[in-house]
Amino acid sequence: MLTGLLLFGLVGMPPLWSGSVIAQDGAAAAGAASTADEAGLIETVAAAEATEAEVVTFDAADSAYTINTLIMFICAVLVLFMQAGFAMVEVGLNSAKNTVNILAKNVMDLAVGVILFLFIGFALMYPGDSWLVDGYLGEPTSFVVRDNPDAPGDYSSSADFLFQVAFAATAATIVSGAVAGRMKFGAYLVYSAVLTGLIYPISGSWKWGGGFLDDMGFQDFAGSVVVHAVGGFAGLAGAIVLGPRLGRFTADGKSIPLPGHNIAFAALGVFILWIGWYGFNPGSQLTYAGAANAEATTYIALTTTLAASAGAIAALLTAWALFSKPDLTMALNGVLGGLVAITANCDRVAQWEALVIGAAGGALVVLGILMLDKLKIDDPVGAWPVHGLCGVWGGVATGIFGDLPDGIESVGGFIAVQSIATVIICAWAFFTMLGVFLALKAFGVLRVSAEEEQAGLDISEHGMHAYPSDGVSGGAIA
Amino acid sequence: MLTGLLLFGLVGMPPLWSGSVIAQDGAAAAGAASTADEAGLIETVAAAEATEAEVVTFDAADSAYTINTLIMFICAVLVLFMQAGFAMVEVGLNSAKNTVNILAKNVMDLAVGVILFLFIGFALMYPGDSWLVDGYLGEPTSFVVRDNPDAPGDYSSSADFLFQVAFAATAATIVSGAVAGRMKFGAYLVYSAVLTGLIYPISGSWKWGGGFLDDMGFQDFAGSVVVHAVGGFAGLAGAIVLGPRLGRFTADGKSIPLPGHNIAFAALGVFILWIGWYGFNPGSQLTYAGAANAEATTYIALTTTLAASAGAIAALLTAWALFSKPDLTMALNGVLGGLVAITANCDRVAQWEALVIGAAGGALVVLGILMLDKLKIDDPVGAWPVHGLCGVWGGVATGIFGDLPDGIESVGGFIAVQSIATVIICAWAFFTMLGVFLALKAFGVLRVSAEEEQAGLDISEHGMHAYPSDGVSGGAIA
Amino acid sequence: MLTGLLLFGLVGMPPLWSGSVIAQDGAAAAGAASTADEAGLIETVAAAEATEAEVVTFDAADSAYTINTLIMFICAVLVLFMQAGFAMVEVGLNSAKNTVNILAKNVMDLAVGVILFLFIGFALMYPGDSWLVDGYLGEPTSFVVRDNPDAPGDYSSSADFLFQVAFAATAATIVSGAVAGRMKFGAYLVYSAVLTGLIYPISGSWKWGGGFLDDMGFQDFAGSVVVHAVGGFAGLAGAIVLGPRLGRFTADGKSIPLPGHNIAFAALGVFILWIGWYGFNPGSQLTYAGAANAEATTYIALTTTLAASAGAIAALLTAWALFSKPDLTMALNGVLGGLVAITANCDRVAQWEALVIGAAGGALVVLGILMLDKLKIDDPVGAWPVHGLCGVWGGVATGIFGDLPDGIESVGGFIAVQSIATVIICAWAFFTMLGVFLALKAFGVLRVSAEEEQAGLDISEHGMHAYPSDGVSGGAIA
Amino acid sequence: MKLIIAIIQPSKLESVKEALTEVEVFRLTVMDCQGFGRQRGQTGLYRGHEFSVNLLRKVQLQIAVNEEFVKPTVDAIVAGGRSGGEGEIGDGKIFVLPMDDCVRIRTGERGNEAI
Amino acid sequence: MKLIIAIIQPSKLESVKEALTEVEVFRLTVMDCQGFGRQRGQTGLYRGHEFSVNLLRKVQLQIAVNEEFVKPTVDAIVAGGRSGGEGEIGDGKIFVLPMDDCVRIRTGERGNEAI
Amino acid sequence: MKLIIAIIQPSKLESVKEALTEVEVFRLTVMDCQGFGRQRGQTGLYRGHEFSVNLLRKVQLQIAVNEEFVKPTVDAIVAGGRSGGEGEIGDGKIFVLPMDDCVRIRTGERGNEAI
Ligand SMILES: Nc1ncnc2c1ncn2[C@@H]1O[C@H](COP(=O)(O)OP(=O)(O)O)[C@@H](O)[C@H]1O
Ligand SMILES: Nc1ncnc2c1ncn2[C@@H]1O[C@H](COP(=O)(O)OP(=O)(O)O)[C@@H](O)[C@H]1O
Ligand SMILES: Nc1ncnc2c1ncn2[C@@H]1O[C@H](COP(=O)(O)OP(=O)(O)O)[C@@H](O)[C@H]1O
Repeated sequence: MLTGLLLFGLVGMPPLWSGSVIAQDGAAAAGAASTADEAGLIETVAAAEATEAEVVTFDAADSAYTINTLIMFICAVLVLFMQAGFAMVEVGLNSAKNTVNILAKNVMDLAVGVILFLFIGFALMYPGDSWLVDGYLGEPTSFVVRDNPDAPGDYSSSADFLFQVAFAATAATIVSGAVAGRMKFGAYLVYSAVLTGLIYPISGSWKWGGGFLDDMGFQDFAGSVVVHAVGGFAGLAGAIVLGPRLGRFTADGKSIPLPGHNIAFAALGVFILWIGWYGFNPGSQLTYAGAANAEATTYIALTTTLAASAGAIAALLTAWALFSKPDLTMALNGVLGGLVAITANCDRVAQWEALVIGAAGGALVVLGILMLDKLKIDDPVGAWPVHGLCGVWGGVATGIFGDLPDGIESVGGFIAVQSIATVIICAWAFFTMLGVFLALKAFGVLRVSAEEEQAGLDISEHGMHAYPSDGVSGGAIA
Repeated sequence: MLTGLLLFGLVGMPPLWSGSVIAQDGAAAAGAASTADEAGLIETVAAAEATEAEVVTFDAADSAYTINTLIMFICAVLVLFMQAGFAMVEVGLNSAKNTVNILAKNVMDLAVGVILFLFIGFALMYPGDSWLVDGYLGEPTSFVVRDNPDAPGDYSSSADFLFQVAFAATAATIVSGAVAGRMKFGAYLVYSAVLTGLIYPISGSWKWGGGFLDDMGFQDFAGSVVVHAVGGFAGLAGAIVLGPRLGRFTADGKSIPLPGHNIAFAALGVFILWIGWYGFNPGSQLTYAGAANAEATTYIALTTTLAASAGAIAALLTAWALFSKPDLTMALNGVLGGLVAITANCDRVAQWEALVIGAAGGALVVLGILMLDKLKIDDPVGAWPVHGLCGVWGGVATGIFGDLPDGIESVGGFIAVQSIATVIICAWAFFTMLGVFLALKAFGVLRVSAEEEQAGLDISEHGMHAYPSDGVSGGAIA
Repeated sequence: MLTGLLLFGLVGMPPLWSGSVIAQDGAAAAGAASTADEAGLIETVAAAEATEAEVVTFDAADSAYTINTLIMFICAVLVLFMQAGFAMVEVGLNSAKNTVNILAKNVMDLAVGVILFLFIGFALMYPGDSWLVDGYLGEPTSFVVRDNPDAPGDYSSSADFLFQVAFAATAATIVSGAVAGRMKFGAYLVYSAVLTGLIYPISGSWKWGGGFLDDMGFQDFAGSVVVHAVGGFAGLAGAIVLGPRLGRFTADGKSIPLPGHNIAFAALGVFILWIGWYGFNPGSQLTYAGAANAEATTYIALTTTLAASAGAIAALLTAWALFSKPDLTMALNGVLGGLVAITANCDRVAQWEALVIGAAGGALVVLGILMLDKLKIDDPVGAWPVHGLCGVWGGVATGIFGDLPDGIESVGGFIAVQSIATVIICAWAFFTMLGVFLALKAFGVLRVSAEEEQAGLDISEHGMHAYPSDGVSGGAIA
Repeated sequence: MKLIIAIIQPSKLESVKEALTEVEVFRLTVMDCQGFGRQRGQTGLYRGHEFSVNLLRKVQLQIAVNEEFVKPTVDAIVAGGRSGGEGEIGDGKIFVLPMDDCVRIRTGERGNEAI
Repeated sequence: MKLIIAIIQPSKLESVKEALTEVEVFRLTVMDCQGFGRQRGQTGLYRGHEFSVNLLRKVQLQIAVNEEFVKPTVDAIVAGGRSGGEGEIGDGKIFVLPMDDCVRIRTGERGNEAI
Repeated sequence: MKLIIAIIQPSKLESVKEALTEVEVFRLTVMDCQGFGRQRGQTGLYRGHEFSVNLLRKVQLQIAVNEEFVKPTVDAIVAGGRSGGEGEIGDGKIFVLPMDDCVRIRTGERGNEAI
């Protein structure tokens, strides 16, 4: 009997999921296994050498690692799907003549972002113990280091990279909307590389890499500030340096709206972004195994949903009150504003607080759009109101409503910390990117000529129409 | 040795996934942990106080809770994605001039639905033991009650809410298609609030809340009747009260089709709905942990796929036979018809039965569309044929083909139960919503004026074109 | 104490996830449970009869089965989502007048594929031990056999079927793009049935079914060759037999591009495909439970992402260098080329190797498109360059860069095996489908008349416009 | 022979076509166009920002008729195209142009027969 | 100077352009339009519901020519625009309008030179 | 009365409208069209494959004016529509057609008053 139990401890448990490395490709299993080999993840051996209690612990870790890794992977896929959402929103809210250009920017900032984050950004953002300037600047290294087999950690570093690079790509692509319709494609590629390779990961490291803002007690669960405000303020810098699109403001300063050419695309994009946000926020729990984590993950999804809904309603009502028509584009931006605002605090607010935060985000978006209009800054899709302004609101709202983190005693203190850190990050993003855009401008490579802009970036930058007509396409389209 | 085993029992096991509450935001981990604290989900303590057997049981429950919660969350995301699918189908099958209106309805019925379901619907639908009228009407309460830490249950209540609210939003949004092109936007918001706040959850409680239909032995696995038929019959009521769109039937009663303006959007929408249905049906298994559950979940996905495919083929062939051309919009509706029909019984039919049920659904859709045409009821997207008629078919088909549930002895008896319950739910949805629509009509707020309808709801209700042309947009679009 | 431990072994453990078969439909739980009954998956009984060690082993298997089944299901959903991506890419890159036809083909090849794969393909492809001609031709049987309760295996056969049928549908739908704009709809349905019912599963069995190519040591992790090259070469056969679209080449042999009518749809499609590929490649790990598997799954997602990004960049730069404009459609095809190329070897290459393989894929796509143009073969969406050419490259690249599988000693030997097997599969797909297309041509049912082609397949084959104008729709669209 | 060009509200297309049918004018050609005229009523709303819509959607009809049909055709367009009893700004214009010849492509017929 | 307006089948655009090139008419303006005429053939199908398509897609050509080009231009359009040997209903119409003047915007040239 | 038909570059629509406003021509009708003329410059690129764009996007203006407005209108279009100082190929054409009558649908007014 006792022997049986021993067997159970020493032999019975270890095969928990052991060996079953199969793969579509029967033979490739060997390959995968050899991978596992390299990684030294052979539990049986490890188990046999361990004491009973350790064996069990190891298996528990293995099981948690599995769940965490796989769910993080799924969340990363959802966040990557947001790229499609951003592309559709931006396409829909801009002129038909700039469609190809916007799509090219969105595809390429993801591709370029992945490469830059692989070679430098990921290490800069998560320096671990390797700081060049402690708490401020990480040491750059390249490639994803695969897991140490003896201590697999909480989740695979590959899943982590995917999840994080999707965030970096989000920050980058936000800017695309703000500079649409007038920026040279080459300049955009340069901007995009700088943002995902340097600007975003450096400020990111201050918080998520465990840098000085993290030490201050700053809280930003999934990146209202670290991701969205960075993108929003970088976009603002771009919109200012570029100046408005031709015809956007008359000589005597009147604002002329240039309506988006396909609101159905814009709405589809917002639905996709809403869906993708279920990877963004709940995924940021990072560990999902165990009841406490699983519950927290889904509670985060709940607050996220509530804020999005409240944002939509608040933006629609605000617009309805102000302009006497229920403006759909405002409701769409309101959804996004609510989502951005809850992103920092989705883990630490009550349900009614989520409603308040989201509703305020929705209303702020409308006001932010009007404000930019007054300031004669041309941000075609409302990137700053949505991501910049609501990002800031999300950061501050965390202080106002969020449960106090360890080490901070008062709500006032929490608000102060949140506000200071938010200002620091926004200023960093704004001023560094202002420099980049001004440099591009100085080199004369920032903005297309008036003629090219009038003709549309599609034909002038890419030689292609997004929706060629009959004639242009030689009668192929009837 | 014994001590080791004890240790194993008392100390070794508990750390199964314990403590690893990390979060994107290193510091927020504390927050999340404190959340867990509040929820009392600290396994270590709980475990230490428990007896050995209990410890193990608890861990198993913890593990099952984790899997159930996370998979339910993913399924909820898939079901929420269906909102994008509905929006695209409805946009595509309607006039361009009503696009903004349709999108606004789809975005807002989700937003409004979430809030209403949070404040009243969820409690009405799942009263547990708190019935106002036992088996007929639950007691309304607000907000999601987070899990009791001592008995976390099968899955998190947040995940449950998300999953259920996505179903409620589905029921609501079905109606949008049936009333497209002529209903006032404000009236739609009112309708939507009533449906998700009251009508849907009340009839839902009769079955899924454990009410009187459930007691009767009525089976509706994922809601052919509870969700789809409710939406379909509510839509029918709306279509009848509103009357057809201008020009849909000539003075002498001829039917004039008003073709949808973008079939590509419609097809994209159907693909998205098909995908979303993998959350809808398999997700309704509710518990996925353990081989039996996992197997059942995927078998449900299999029958769902077979019915969708059979529905597409049957609808295409029926249309081809009747009209001598393979009508794509019929095939698209056939996919949905097959999916709706299998929804009630995807868990309890054989593969060939799934094919028969789906094919019949596909054929029924075609006949239903023709029937409405004969009756001069104008349902622009075929909401009633797809969701109403096939919902009824799904309910009845469960009786014909489904494995008998406990307590029902004969197929005849099963068919009777299914039919009665189906009629009750459809009548409830139809007559209550008929009342709502008639009331809105009496107040003169239901339908837009002929002039506004002719101009399109986009410009008359929202002041916006979905696809503004060159001129309208001041030359911005070329 | 001992008794307690015994209880633990005999009674305590078994309830691990036992019994909690709940279902949305309270009462249906019984149904599901009865299903479980039939399947004999009642752990309690099994457990009670087993020895202690076995009990534990069983639970570990149960747990792994659960994870594997559920994650495979999610991956299958992602792969099925690719159907929407293919539809959008093909629609976008073709004329507006063929939109309905393309969508009808995409919807119906999935529906028909599911049925054919159910009745014959699945068994042909995975014969297990039931070969008609050993290693070359499996024995056809129909329907999915549900899991043997006593040995549930690694994952549910339902999940397996879904995952595999999604692959079959992918192979089929690739061809749709190559033959767009001129093939009769009925002929397409016939082709589609032959490919998913016979051609694809037979060559598939040679590798994934454990046939002669598998014995040779051929490696194709997720199907660069088995899936993509089969689709690409079948498409090539179709494009050749059909001949180019009217007006695609002038009488004197000049190539006239016929631009796609909606590049936004094309880009949306590529984003969706990119996302779907996270089901395609990582999902092909097949077992995900356990740290080694989970890590491998996400590492595969990483190499997949790197190759897609490198493909986009390489294609864009190649096009930019050759034509002096950054051609978006090339970057889009480059993403796909990179993805196809990494599909065979995503599990067995280093990160820098993934970058090289993807970049080469991206460049190859551009060259392949130019080559077809020179050869006057009209492949409207570049199905052969993307799936055929990059599929071959993926197969060969596996030999060049991939870790050696067991039984192959040298890189040279590996390259030889890969090349031979790749040629065999491509030749099989090309020549069998050439036969099918020639037969359809001989019966005069392959290509529409010139008049019908000019008018567009939408109106001539389906009697419907995808985007009817104002007038056509009787003033409904304004 | 005259070529009558009429610019009308899109929403009046059906009623104009009906009115034309009544005077036995069955053939016409329709085009989308944008009009810039005295009408300024329509306000668009975009991103919470009202604007007066500059060019308005209109529909143009082109109808080739023989002399005796000019008056009934013009009258029918006026009758079918006027909003309400009094007409509204934006209801449009009719231009009557002289036409030298008309050819039916199908048959090659010319002149009054071919209209 | 005349302005020739031709309404043709969209599918004949290429062959008409070729025919015009042969008679050395290189300049023209093309617009999409919908025609309502004797042709009623096309049946649309929508949601399992056939209907006769009311307004049909056509293409309109506008060609300004000097007098001596009128006949060759009209003949070329008829030749290129006719379906099959006998023509079909729906092949369209050609209208010849008198034109007072023509101006080339680039140079400001006027009259016959500017065509 | 004349009907002035002008085919201009789409990018010149605004400047032409401004020039017209200056000579107090406030009413016009705008249509999208494609032009086929001497201009051949634009190269399209599709799938790594350059091609000369055959028909080019243009905008057509139709303006009905009384005699005394013909010259100022034509001059304004030339001024607003010409690219740079010298004009470029593709800048377009203006056609002046005689017009017999004009009717305001709203009021039924006719002739010079109705323009
Ligand atoms: N002189 C004109 N030349 C060309 N188009 C005109 C002219 N006058 C009116 N239109 C067309 O008719 C439409 C209706 O014009 P509107 O100014 O409302 O007419 P009204 O003269 O009745 O005020 C305009 O939008 C424009 O398209
Ligand atoms: N009198 C007319 N005025 C304006 N357009 C016309 C006229 N007659 C024919 N058309 C145009 O020519 C197209 C072809 O006309 P159809 O009736 O088929 O000619 P047919 O006289 O040969 O029967 C019509 O769809 C319409 O666009
Ligand atoms: N004779 C004509 N008839 C009809 N349209 C013309 C004619 N000449 C020019 N156009 C239109 O004007 C546009 C500009 O023509 P283009 O050949 O560039 O003029 P140019 O005579 O200055 O070279 C053309 O694309 C065409 O739409």
